This record gives sequence, structure tokens and C-alpha cells, in this order.
Amino acid sequence: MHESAAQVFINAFLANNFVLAMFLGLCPFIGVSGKLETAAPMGAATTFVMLVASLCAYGLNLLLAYFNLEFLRLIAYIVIIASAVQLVEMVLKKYSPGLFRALGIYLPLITTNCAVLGVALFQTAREYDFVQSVTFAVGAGAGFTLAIILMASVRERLQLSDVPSVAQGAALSFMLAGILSLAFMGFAGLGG
Amino acid sequence: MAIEIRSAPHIKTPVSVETIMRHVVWSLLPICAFFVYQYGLSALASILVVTGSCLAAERLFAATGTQSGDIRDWSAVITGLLLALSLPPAFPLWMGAVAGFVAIALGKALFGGIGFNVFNPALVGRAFAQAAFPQAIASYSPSFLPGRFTEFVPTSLAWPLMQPADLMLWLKDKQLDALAAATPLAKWKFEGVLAGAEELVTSLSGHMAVGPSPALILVCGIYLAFRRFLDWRIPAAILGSAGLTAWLLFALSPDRFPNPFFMLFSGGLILGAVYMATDMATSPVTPKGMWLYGGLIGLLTVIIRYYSGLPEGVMYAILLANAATPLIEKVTQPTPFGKSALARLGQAKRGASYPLHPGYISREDAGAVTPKKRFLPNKPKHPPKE
Amino acid sequence: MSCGMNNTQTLPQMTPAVAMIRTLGLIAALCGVIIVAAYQGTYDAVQENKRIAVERAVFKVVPAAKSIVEYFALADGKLEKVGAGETAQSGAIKFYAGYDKDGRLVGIAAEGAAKGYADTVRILFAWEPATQQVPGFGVVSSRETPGIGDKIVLDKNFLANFPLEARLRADGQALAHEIQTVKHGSKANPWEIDAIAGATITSRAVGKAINDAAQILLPRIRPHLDTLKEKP
Amino acid sequence: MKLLSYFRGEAFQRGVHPPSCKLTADTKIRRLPFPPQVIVPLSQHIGKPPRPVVKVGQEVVRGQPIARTDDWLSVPHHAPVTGVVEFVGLRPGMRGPWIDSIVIRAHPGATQEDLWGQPQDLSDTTRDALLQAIWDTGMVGLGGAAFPTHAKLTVPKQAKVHTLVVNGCECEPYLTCDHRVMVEQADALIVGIRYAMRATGAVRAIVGIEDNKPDAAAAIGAALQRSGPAPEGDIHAELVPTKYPQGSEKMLIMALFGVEIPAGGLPVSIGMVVNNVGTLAALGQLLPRGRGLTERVVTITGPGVARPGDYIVPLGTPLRFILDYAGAKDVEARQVILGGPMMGQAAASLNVPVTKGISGVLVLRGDEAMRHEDRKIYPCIKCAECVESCPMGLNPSTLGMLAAKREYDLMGERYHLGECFECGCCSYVCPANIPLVQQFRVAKQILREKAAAEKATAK
Amino acid sequence: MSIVMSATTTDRWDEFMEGVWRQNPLFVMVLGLCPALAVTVSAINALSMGLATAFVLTCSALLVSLLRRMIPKEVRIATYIVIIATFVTVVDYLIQAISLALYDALGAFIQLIVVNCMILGRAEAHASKNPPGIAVINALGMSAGFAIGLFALGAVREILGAGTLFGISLFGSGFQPWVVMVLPPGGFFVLGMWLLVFAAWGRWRQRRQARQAEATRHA
Repeated sequence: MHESAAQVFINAFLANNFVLAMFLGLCPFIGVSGKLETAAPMGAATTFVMLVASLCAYGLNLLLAYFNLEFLRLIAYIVIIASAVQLVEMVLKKYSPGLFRALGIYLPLITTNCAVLGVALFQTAREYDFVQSVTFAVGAGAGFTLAIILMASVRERLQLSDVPSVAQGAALSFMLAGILSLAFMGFAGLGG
Repeated sequence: MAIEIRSAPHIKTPVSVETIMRHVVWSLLPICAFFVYQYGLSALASILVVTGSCLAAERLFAATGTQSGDIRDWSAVITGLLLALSLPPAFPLWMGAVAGFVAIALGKALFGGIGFNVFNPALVGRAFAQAAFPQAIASYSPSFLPGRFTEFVPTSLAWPLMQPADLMLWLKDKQLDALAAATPLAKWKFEGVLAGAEELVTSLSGHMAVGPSPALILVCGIYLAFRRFLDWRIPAAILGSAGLTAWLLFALSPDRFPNPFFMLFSGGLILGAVYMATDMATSPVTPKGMWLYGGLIGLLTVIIRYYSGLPEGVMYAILLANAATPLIEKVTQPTPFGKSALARLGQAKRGASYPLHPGYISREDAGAVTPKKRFLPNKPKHPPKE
Repeated sequence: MSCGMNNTQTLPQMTPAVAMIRTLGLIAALCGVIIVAAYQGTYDAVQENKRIAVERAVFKVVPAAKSIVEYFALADGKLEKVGAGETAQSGAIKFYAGYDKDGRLVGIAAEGAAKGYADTVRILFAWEPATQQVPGFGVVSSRETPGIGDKIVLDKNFLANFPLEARLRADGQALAHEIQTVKHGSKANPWEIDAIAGATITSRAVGKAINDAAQILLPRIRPHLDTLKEKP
Repeated sequence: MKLLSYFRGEAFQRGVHPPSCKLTADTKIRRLPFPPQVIVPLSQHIGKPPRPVVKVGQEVVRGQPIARTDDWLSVPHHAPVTGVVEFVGLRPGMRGPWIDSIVIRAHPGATQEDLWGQPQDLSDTTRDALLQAIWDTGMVGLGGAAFPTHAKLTVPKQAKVHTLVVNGCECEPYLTCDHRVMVEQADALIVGIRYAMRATGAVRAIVGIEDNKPDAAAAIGAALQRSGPAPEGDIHAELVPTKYPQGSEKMLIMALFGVEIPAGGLPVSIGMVVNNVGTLAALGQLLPRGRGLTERVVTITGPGVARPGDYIVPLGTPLRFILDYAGAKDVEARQVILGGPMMGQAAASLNVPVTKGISGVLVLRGDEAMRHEDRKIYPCIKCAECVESCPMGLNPSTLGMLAAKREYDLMGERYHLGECFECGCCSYVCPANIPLVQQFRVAKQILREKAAAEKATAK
Repeated sequence: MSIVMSATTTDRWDEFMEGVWRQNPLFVMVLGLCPALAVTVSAINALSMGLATAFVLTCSALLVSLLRRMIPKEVRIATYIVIIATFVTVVDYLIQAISLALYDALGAFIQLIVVNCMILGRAEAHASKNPPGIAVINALGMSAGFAIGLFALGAVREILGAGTLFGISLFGSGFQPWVVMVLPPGGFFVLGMWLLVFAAWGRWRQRRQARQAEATRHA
């Protein structure tokens, strides 16, 4: 069944949100959502890297399919993503120091973000074409950003609350993510 | 004569948290009464069990010291009543009890109790029940069944942890159409049947599976708004935005979309707009934020109802807006007096109640020049910016 | 200046590039060997597993079949037998022909997919050439809500919709009657599917999946029914 | 109520309507007898205290200057009673800490008439001479702020003032001294207004009166009729809707003209000067006679007082004397508040004297005070009442939560804490009984100290 | 070094228990969350995932430890990733060979083991600094801890979400499953609940120890 680009986007963005429905990118989602000031650039950086990874993976997959080397896919993807992140970092450092300072500290973290590898693996598994792949990456990134921004703003508010001491920390974050995930279930079937 | 030293102000409004909560409970009672009149014994049992479960959970968490506030502030009663009203009247009682407990535990105690909750507790309970027991929550029993005051709908009395009886079979026994057990929204979404206006508002004419009466909720909501126990902006924004979106879509393609009236008065939109979205702790405090928040809820409701897999979207829309509330508040902080653009220009503001005297000399005429800032000795200096 | 000093001091500790490349190359080679070994070692078992999985699914929807043959129905109308490990060309549709123990065609199975409540519902449905009916279907993958979405394989009333008529038009270019899911309790024709009350979307997806796949696949198969009749 | 007012024109945005409780609005101003001993604190106003010019044992006459100053932001004091200087040194102050004061024992047999000043004709003096004369009276703002009046009436060189706003909005509950002054001393008020117009160069004066005091407006109207057209310019009275805190000059200007004073600015930045009716009425009485400020009108009221009323009280009269006279002894008084109930300060002891800035003494009974003290303090339920009531357009709800977590820097930087003028609206309306304004006072103090410390280290 | 050489059985046991208990990757360090939540809809899936992760973790720890002197520190992270990816690919094919149904159930999350921060973290923090024997014991301990964590999640979710454990019905046919438990929110809730339980238990133990210390001091 062929999905239009808009459907792919809505699906990755809301209906099957990468974080809240697919559990991808949870480590940064829990770890970097303490403050809105850091969460928003983290989301932006992740989106950007997802796009780069998606483009790389698309090209790489064509290459691997041509040589019948699909069994090397995983190792090739992870290496190419790690290098791409490195490259992006260097290019940014050279040509846009401002942006580098804003995103710099997050880029290394993103290499081991499963959402990025997830984008590459899922677009291959679902046999997306080029346009679909790109919208998928952007949608997934936007979904991650939305989730982490909502989470961060709520957690900032909870800084001012008397959260019971037992629940403080990771437990509260997971419960919050659970309720957010419940709320996102309302989007199920959107873009169908 | 012993005197005590306290800080000003020395007088205080008599309105307290308990006053507000108590009034909300009172205003909910007629709605509950009519709900019981519509659905009979099962609805009564459901209201009692759900509210009781909420109160028990509140008591438990207050006793373990994990949350502030206790059952005396009436807030758990509101949660219970709202949750019961938003569930199907013949919802299995044990599931209602679970939903009530979850509402308080996950929706309230986790965050520290009254005032700190980020999400409306009743809706957290409702969303949990919807996700946990999708089948039971989709079987809505028809209203005004004969004999509703003498017998329970069998689904109500399911054994704890066990599946409820099949509502369809029971309805067949009663010689009723299986469709009677679907809400107007579900009927429209899945079967393309549009319910009539007066049925939606009063539900008096047929065995409709509508929830609590929207007209009654509106009346009670207006009472609360006049007593200032809820902010009228939020319901106004929700109904306005939902109505407008629905009307636009209806105008674009009247065959595909139902009329805006159906949109507003079917499902839980009125209940959500008047009672759920206005939950003080989970809605923005800034006036601009309230409009934004309400507008978001209205829009999301219509989108979810029309385009997603679910027939009803109010609950999810409100939960999502609850999550966005801190963000909304952050971007809609009120402008302090004297910092608005108008103040900077030194111009008269719109709506000034006292027109300037004819002899007024404008600043320019008077040759007024803003003098250098002069602070009183004890006036705080603005903290230096880094 | 001190900075420069530090640099010169730390430089000798750096590993020379040659050594780095050598080590990396060695490790890459080692890893390559491990991967290839694993791939080769498991290849047969994996293929066998896949075959069994396919057979199990097909035998479930075409119970009379004892063996199957995989085919591609190409876009130009030709049929092609699928060799091991072959992947589909663009526009080709894979289907399975089921044969009984005497080698006679008893049914054809193909995949269909349609958007359900949460995600795409993929099903494998059977088609009997003799009766031009769909006798049944099985679910390949679905993320529908458990308890509601799985009614399509559990609900007795829903399963009673099958066999379902899927008769081709006289010219053989399309189905004579589009397969449609109608609202619960209003099935009037043999090509209509009576929706499940409460799981309308999923049941609708089943009808749509069968219809969409059959509309394309069946006209392509029809000219070849004679060649398919006997097991090659 | 709020719903309707949204559609109606409003005086200014937000604000509250506490019950007015003006028990003494219809009682005439009476004179309090002289106490056996008066305590004149040197610091009764904003600015540096003056230096005493009398010695212990010296005889002083009522109206005689007992403290002088050369500092611009300071005023002289005059002896409130005829008597002997008994003590010069530390005495309890109204805020608690002891402050430098002059204690005078009144002559038991003295007539207690003002014997010092000499009538003066100020009709064609220069502005500077007029300001000097005002300075010599020792006048400060009698509305409560106690800012030296001559400084307030001095227009900065580059600025020009066209309007004198006369603040007759006694918005605090209970207080009626300004109200009674407007009713009974309207003629003196007009005289004072004309002096102030000359001092500032304003070409018109507007008396803003809340619409719950129509008799005051009528009295001023009658007085204006009597005095005929003023050569200085146009004087008239305007009614504004009753609302707290209308008495704040920013709010009053908003209500009268619909103009916002830019944040951090003073009314003079838009060509206006605001003065209290009590101040100008007193000026109107003192200036022609060349006298100093020795007494003021004080509202003594509250449920804890048997004989509430507006009294002319010699400055420096100890609270204990006043309360005994007004009959606060026989009821169980629990709290004595200097000023109104919204912004007034609780007296630290009954030995503190009445000073120039005290407009009222409010005595609350124990049960009255306890009624809200007993109430449980809930966490903020975000009902938004405080946001709706803050006249400065702040967000007390968020500020309060930040204060509870000691995020003072954030409060100042992002939530404009510096704009808060502690009117108490937020604490008044808070259903959760959170002491918001009290927390803000602490926060502001901490930020002030921090800024001072930073300044010190920067040097 | 000599201590490690003379490692007794108890030391090894401690090294093993380190991962199982004190530094449990899931409940204490909160690592490897994607698989922990995504595949734990049933106990069997959870255990399979635990085994797959254990395989990758142990093999990569062994290899990294063996090669630890050879690997230049500038490229060590890249090397670790390559080694881990290798074993993930191996386990991916192994599972396909064992059971396709399991492979379908675990889906893409087998391949996502490669970005499980726990594995890279162990390689970096432990295996690259210790001899093979210790590294393997530590990796086994960590794996066991992770598998126990996954099982704890999977068991609760399966029991509530389907009324079964390892596919065996526990409550009879009339049981009403709590569907939410096998949906994404359920994953978050159950993990959060376990963390709450551990936090509450830790609190209780702390308080008890304090009480005991008090008592001994008084005595």
C-alpha cells in the first residue's frame, strides 16, 4: 500500500510518534528533558541528524542492494551514521560556529540515539522511496521534538511542585511519558 | 493588651479552596441526578462506586503523606463525579473502581496532590480506562429504558477482573436494535447516521445513548461562571473554536461532515469544555493563555473526531492541551503595567473610561520631555543583566 | 605558549596513523569474517523457516492444499515462478498456488493490505478459482487494539461472511461486484461484508484489503488459470 | 461581577473590590486631646532624617522647629506640643527597630495653640520661594508614602508639568480621613491645590474621587463655586469607579486619562504630578499662616475600637494613648495596624507614636484576625484570581510558586518582580490562602541585598 | 592487578552480582530503555530479548577485552560500535534461524540492540580495562540483571494485559485483559511503577537501617 508523503509525515509525527508510541530515542527523551532550554535544541539537532542519516541510509541501501550485500546493512548503517554525525559536527564547527555552539554538545549524544538508527532501519524495512524517506525522517524528528518539548515544559513546571520524594526522578518521568502516551493515543489512525 | 504582628494584607476574601470545590460539587449534583434519571440504577451505582473509589484513593495517599490536601477539600469528589459522568452508565463497577483509583494515583498523588497535578485526574482515569478496557467503554447503554430503576444493566455487575456480560445479547432480549448501544458520534463515524438536534440536547425522545444532558451542563456552567468558580473564557474558546472549525468544514463539504450543532452537542464536548478543561490546576492562569488553550482543545477535538480512528476526541484534546499548558503559560505571560507598547508610546489606551478634559494639553503641546529615570532611594533597582 | 608546549608533549603519545588503520582493518576483517560465517551458517535454516512460515499461513487459508508453488503475476500479464531468494520486480504481485496431493489446483492465496485503526492491516486471503469465492483469510500483521481489532478472526458473525463472492466480470478486467464492507446488520449480497459493531474500522480494512488486491491480481491470473491447474 | 465588568468600561484593568467597611464616613473630624508625652521620630519620611536642634531640658513651643535639615530629600520637624524636651535618643519605631526620636513632655497647663508661625503672603513669590516655604512646613505626603512634598512638587529641569492630579481615592477599606478632609476642609484643599499648581506650573488640576464618596465631590464642587475661577488654571473634580488600588498614582492616572505610565517612570514623565488631598488641604491651612506640620487627621477605626472616628492627632502621640481614648481597651484587640488593612503595617508595639505618614489606626479583634489565619494554606490551585487582580499585570501565581522554591533570580529577571508595589490584591483574593505579597516582600528584599552586594564587589 | 589474578570465587560472585543487583542496568542505571519497553509485551519476548542482548554483550565484552591492548584510544568508540554491530547481525540471523515468529515479534528492536547504551557503556567502562575472564563475568552479570529487568516488565505486562504468563492462562477464560498494558502507555506505567517500588523499598530499608543504628547506639 502506497502512503502519500503527508500520511508518512503525520504517522511519524503524531499517530506513531517515535518516542511515545515506538519507544525510540528514550534515553535522550528522559535524560535531556529537564529543561526547555536544552530540550528544544536537542530536538532540533536530532531532527537534523535524522535527516542526514535518512539520506545516507537511502543511498547506502541502494548500493548494498546493488551488490547483494544486505547482510552488511546494520553495520554499514551504524558506521555511516556515526561518521555522518562526525562530519556534520566538523562542517558546522567550521562554517557555522554559532549553530555548532548551540547544538555541539548534543551531537555526540545523538550517535547512540536509537531513534536515528530507527529512522534508517524502518525506512528500509518499509521500502520507502526517496520522498517518503525524507518526510519520514522529518516527521520522526518533529515528533521527537514535540514530545521532548512537551515533556520538558511539564517537568519544568514540576520543579515547582511538591512531587512526593519517592516518585522524583526517573519514575516520575516514565509515568509522565505514560500519560503523554495515553494522550497521544487519540491520534491513532490519524492520516489514514 | 497583647497584639500580634502580621504582614499586610490583613483582610482576606471569604472564598477558599473548599468554597470553590464545594460549589463545583453542588453544581454537578443536578447533572448527576438527571444522569441517574436517564440511566437508572446502574448509573447511580456507577457514580457511587467511582466517587467512593476516588475518595478512598485520596484518603490513602493523603495518609501515606505522598500528597497534599485530603478528602475534606472536596476535590476528589469532583474527580469522582466527573469520571463517573464521562464513563458509560453501565460501565462494569469494578472497572469504574479501577479507573477512579488510577485517576487519583496517576493523575494527582503522583504529582503531589491538589494544585500540582499536570493533567486533569478524571481524564487520566478515563483515558486509562479507555486504553485498558476499550470494549467495555465503547458499549453505551441506551437511556430511558423501561425498568431502569428496578434492575441493573448486567454489564454493571461483572465480577472483578472478569469480562462483563455481552450488552448486545441483553439488548436483543429487550428487543432493541444493537445500534442503540452506540453513542451518536460512533453512529455517525462508523454508520453514517446523524442524530437529530433535540435528541442530542434532551435525549428525551428515544433510547439514545447520549451522556449527561448538555443543556443542563451549560446551565450549571453558566451559574459557576457567574459565581466566578470557573473561568468563562475557556469554555467560550473551546466551543468557539470547535464550532468554527466544524462550521468551516461543513461549509466546504456538507456531505462529508456533520453540521456544527451536532459537533458541539454530541459526545462529551460540552461536559469537557465546561467542567474538565476548566480544571484550574491544569489550565493556564494567563487570560491570553486561556484563549489559546481553549482554541487548541476545540481544534484538536474536531481533528481527532473527523480524521483519527476514534469517534470521540475531547478527552485526548484536553489531555494534550493539559500537557501543553506550561508551555502556553510561558509564552503568554501578561504584560506588566507600563510595559505595553502603548505605554511606551505614551498614548491613550482604547477603552479609557474617562475622556480627557477639553482643556487637555497633549504631551507635545506641553513640551513634556521624559526626564532621566529617577529612582526613589528604597526602590529596588532591576537586577543587572548578565 | 604553554598551550603549544602541551601539544608537543602530548603528540608523541598519539598512535601513528598507520597503526590505527592497521588495527581498524584487522578488526573490520575479523568482524567481516564473523558476519559472513553467521550469514552462511544460518542461511539454510532461515530459508527453511521462511518456507515453513509461508506454507503454514497458506495451508491455513487453503486447507485443502498439500503443497504450494510461488508465482509472480507480472505487470505485463505474464506469470513467473519464483526461484529461491528472488525478489519482486516493480509491479509484480506475489501469490501462492495451493495444490492438493494429486497436484490439482485447489486455491490461490495472496496478500492484501489496508489502513486499519492503528496501522496497516496485512492479511493473506484465499481465492478458489472453481467457485470464484474467497473462502477465508488470515492475518499476517496487525497492530489493531487487542480485544477489538482481533475480532476479525474471532467474531463468529464476521467469519460467517465467508465464503465471499469475488466473481470476475465477463471481460475479466475487474470484479463483477466490488467487495464492500457494509454497516453491521445490513449485508444483502454475497459480495458484501457485514461489519463488526464496535470494530467497524478493522472490518472495513479487511474488505478493502481483499478488494484492492483482488481487483489487480485476479484479472492477471485469469488468463493463466489453465496452466496453473496442474502442479508444474 | 467580573463577567459584567468586562463589557463595561473599566477604571483600570484588574484590581479587587474588598468590602469597604467605612465605619466613620459620616462622623465629623474630632480633636484628640494632647497626650502627656509625645515622641517625634526623626525619620518619619522617605529620605534622610533631619538633625535635632533642641537639647534635653529645653523648653519648646508648639510649632517650633525641633529638627532641621539641609538635605533636599528630607524635611524639618516641628514641636507638636508646648513642653520640655525630655529625651533625645533611641525609642521604639513602628517597624520594630528603635530609631532616633525626640521626646517632649507636654506642659499640663499650656494652651497648645500654635504660637510659632507668622502669616505670610505668598501670592506673588517665585516658584523657588514657594517650594522653600513648602519645605519649611515639613510637609510630606500624608497619604501614606510620606515622600517630602516639596521634592514631589519640584519639576525636574528638562520636564514640564501640565496637570496636577489630586488623589482623593481613599481606596483602602476602613480609612475615611481623606474623605472627611474633602468634605470638611474643601476650601483649604482648593487653596492647597492652587499653591501646588503654582509650584509645579500645572495649568489644570483634577481631583479624582471614587464614586462611593459623592458627598466629597459635592463639597469640592461647592468650594470651587465659592472660590471662583482660579488664576492658576482650571480645577475640577472627577468621579472614578470604586476599586482597589485606585489610590496608587499609576492606577488613578490610568482611570482618569487611560494613560499608562511607562514602567520605571514617574507621572512627571507624562507631564503630571499626583498629590494626596490630605497633603494639599494641610498645605492650604499651613502655608498662609507660615506654620509647620504638627498634627494630622487619622482614622481610628476597626471592629476593635468602641468609638471609631476621624481624629486630629498631634504628631508623636503614642498609640496606647490613642487607643485608650478611642476605647480599644475593653474589647479584645489583637492586631493594631498602621494604615489600611490592605497595605498597612502591623504596629510592633503600642508605644510607637503616630507619624506624618500614618493615615489610620485599624484595630482588629482576635476573632476577626484569626478567621483567615486559621484557614489552611493550600498549594496554588492556579485559579488565576491573582492574575486577574494584579493591577500591575504580573503573574503572582507563578511568582508565588517560584518564591516557594526560592527561585528569586528568576522572579526578578523573567517575571518582573520589581514592578510589584505590594498592594496586596493577590494575597487578598487567594483562595488557597497563600501569603503571596508577603513572599514577594521577602524576595524583593533578598534581590535588593544581592544587587547591593554585587555592586559592592564590582567596586 | 594481583588482586584480580587471585580472584576467588566470592570475588567473581560479587562481580557477577554487581550487574544483577547493585548496578542493575534497567532499574538502577535506567539504560537500554527502547527494548525494555518495546518488546516486553510478553514474558517470552522479554526473555528472548534478554538472551539476545546477553549474547551481544558477552561476546563483545570478550572481544573488546581480548583486543583491549591493540585498540588505539582515538578510534576506540568506532571499534566498539563495529564489534557490537557484528554480533548484533549475528544474533539477528540466529533468531531468524531459530524462530521466525519470535523474529517478527521482536521486530526491528533486535537490530536496535546496537545502540543500546548499556553495551557500549560496558565496553567502554569495563571490558576495555579488564582481562577477559573478569569482563565476561561482569557482562554476564549485567546481562542477567538486564534480563531480570526485562522479565519483570514482561511478566507484569503479560499477566495484566493478557491474563497469561508464558502463554499459560492464569485466570481462566473469563478474565478481562487490561489492554493498556500491552500498549505503549502500559510500558511506561509498568516501568515507572517498578522504579517506584524500588524507590519505596530503598526508602524503607534506609529508614530501618537508621533505626537499627539508633538502637545499637542506645544499647
